[in-house]
Amino acid sequence: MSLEAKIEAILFYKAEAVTVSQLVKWLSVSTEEIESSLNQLGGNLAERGVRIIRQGEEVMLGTASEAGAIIEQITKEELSRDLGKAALETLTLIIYEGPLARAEIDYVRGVNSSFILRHLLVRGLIEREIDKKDARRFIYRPTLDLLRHLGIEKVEDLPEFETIKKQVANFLTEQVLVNIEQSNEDGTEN
Amino acid sequence: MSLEAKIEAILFYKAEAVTVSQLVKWLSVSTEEIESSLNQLGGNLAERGVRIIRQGEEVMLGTASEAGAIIEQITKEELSRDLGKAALETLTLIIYEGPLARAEIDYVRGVNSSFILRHLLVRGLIEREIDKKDARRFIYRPTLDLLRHLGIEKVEDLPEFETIKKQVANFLTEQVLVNIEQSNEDGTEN
Amino acid sequence: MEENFRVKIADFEGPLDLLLNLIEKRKMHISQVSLAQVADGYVNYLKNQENQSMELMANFIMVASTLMLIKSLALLPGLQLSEEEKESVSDLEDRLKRLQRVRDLSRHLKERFGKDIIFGREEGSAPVIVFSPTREITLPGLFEAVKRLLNNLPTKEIIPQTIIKKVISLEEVISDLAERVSRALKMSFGDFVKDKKDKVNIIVSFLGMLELVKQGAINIEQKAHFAEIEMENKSVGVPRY
Repeated sequence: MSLEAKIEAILFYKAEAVTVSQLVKWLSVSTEEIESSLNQLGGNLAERGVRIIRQGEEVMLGTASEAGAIIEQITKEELSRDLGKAALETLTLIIYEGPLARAEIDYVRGVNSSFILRHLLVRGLIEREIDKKDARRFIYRPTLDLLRHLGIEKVEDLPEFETIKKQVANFLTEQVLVNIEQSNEDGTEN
Repeated sequence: MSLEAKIEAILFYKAEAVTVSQLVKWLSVSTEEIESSLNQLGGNLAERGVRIIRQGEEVMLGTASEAGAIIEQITKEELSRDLGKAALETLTLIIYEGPLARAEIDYVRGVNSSFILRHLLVRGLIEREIDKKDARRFIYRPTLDLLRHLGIEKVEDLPEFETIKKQVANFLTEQVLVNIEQSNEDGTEN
Repeated sequence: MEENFRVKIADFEGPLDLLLNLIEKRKMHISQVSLAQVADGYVNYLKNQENQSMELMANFIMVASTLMLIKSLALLPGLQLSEEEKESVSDLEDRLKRLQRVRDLSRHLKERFGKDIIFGREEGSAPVIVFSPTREITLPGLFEAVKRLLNNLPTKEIIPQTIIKKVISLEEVISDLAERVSRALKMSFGDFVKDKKDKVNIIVSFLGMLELVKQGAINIEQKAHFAEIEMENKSVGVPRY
């Protein structure tokens, strides 16, 4: 049985997000082999009813977005469709410019974002982890659930994604200093 | 999107077997078309990690039998692993405060708990039932096996049960207030 | 926004949202020029807010102080700004541009969210249930966990002290700025605002004074109090502020 088929079986069976390092461990192969098999699998599934969704280290299988309407007919799940303006803007920032700390989100939005971040965390649309560059704060990033709700298989499928990422990268090198000052001043995270 | 891909999406999504006549109904095509697409799908999946399993009128997807060993190994390993802080906290919340709906658990923890709940269910530590107050949602409670494992007969035997229950209950009644602030921030659509 | 004073502050998500709306309403690009033009509208808007929380107003007032700098600069090009002031001006511009970009991009999310959902497998497709406790699950272990949980319950956000401090020092900023402007103009602003306790009113007064300068309504030779200057001028009349 090919590595690709084994990965497919595991992802199907687990029915939830699995990390690349979990696959490495379970299948006793290198990260490179997993990555290349995931690529192959992704390519083979491109025209099928089931696709690979990927965000950072996490992968899962999901139905093709084109089949969304059909599944909606037969699902009993309660679907969430409503996103307010604050939620939309915060998610946009996190997807296109993320991962971001709260201080940076507050800075761009001009308001305190703790409630909206909490709301998005509870809905499972974003997740947070301790910032490796500054252990006193969290950084926020998109979840696979967010991608699922957007009907995209990876963040790069969003329009203008690459262009904006590049702009942000250029901008960030200039902004690093400002942001550090900002987070030192208002960096109380709860 | 091809009929075959649509069928694949449905079979992937559904946890249990689906009948050919259900597929006919959901996809508004003839039995013959379903049968021929199922054949095609069966052929295309022949070498993959996921296969079609057919018994009379019923079809479902399942992992390839060659993947059986690796999946068994993963299951064993998962079940022998520690729960970790987050899952332990969720479990404790359900023991002290249960039965609770997922929304309440998410609210207290401030993050989405669906994966953790699923994990606790699989391990037989909690069980769920339909909420009598709201049939669209489940409520979660500790299993009898868990109480027995802890050496207690009822949750009231837990250390400081009353005090802790009251603290969490207080927090949950404050929910209304905080939620209003959230929806104010979130709810403005323009 | 001058046309509609009844719009509530809660309709906007903070000062940048309000500013961006004011600029976009006039179909202008974000620049120091457009910011100077909407400064009055912004402050007027603030003036008509009642019963707002300290934190909410604090955010708006901080931006107002930067707008005053921008407007002063637009009217008095010779005005010297400190490094910090220069930075706060370009900072405000940058933030607005970023917010505008985020807002433009957010339509991609709005168009897609909840439309063609990708589904994972249905719940219930979970593996067989086997009771498998771990060694962490003991009464003391659970007690520890519940303590941790209680400690981590979110609390209401407290206004960061820094914001309050910044707002309090705003009065100093204004009087300092007024002094520099008046040195340039040979007049005093201090007496004009001496009976005004409300920070927003002081800002409004300051912008009002700048407006009078712009309209040529103030005799800059005159060394008297503002009120007297005002009376001397028939064409403008009493400031609406």
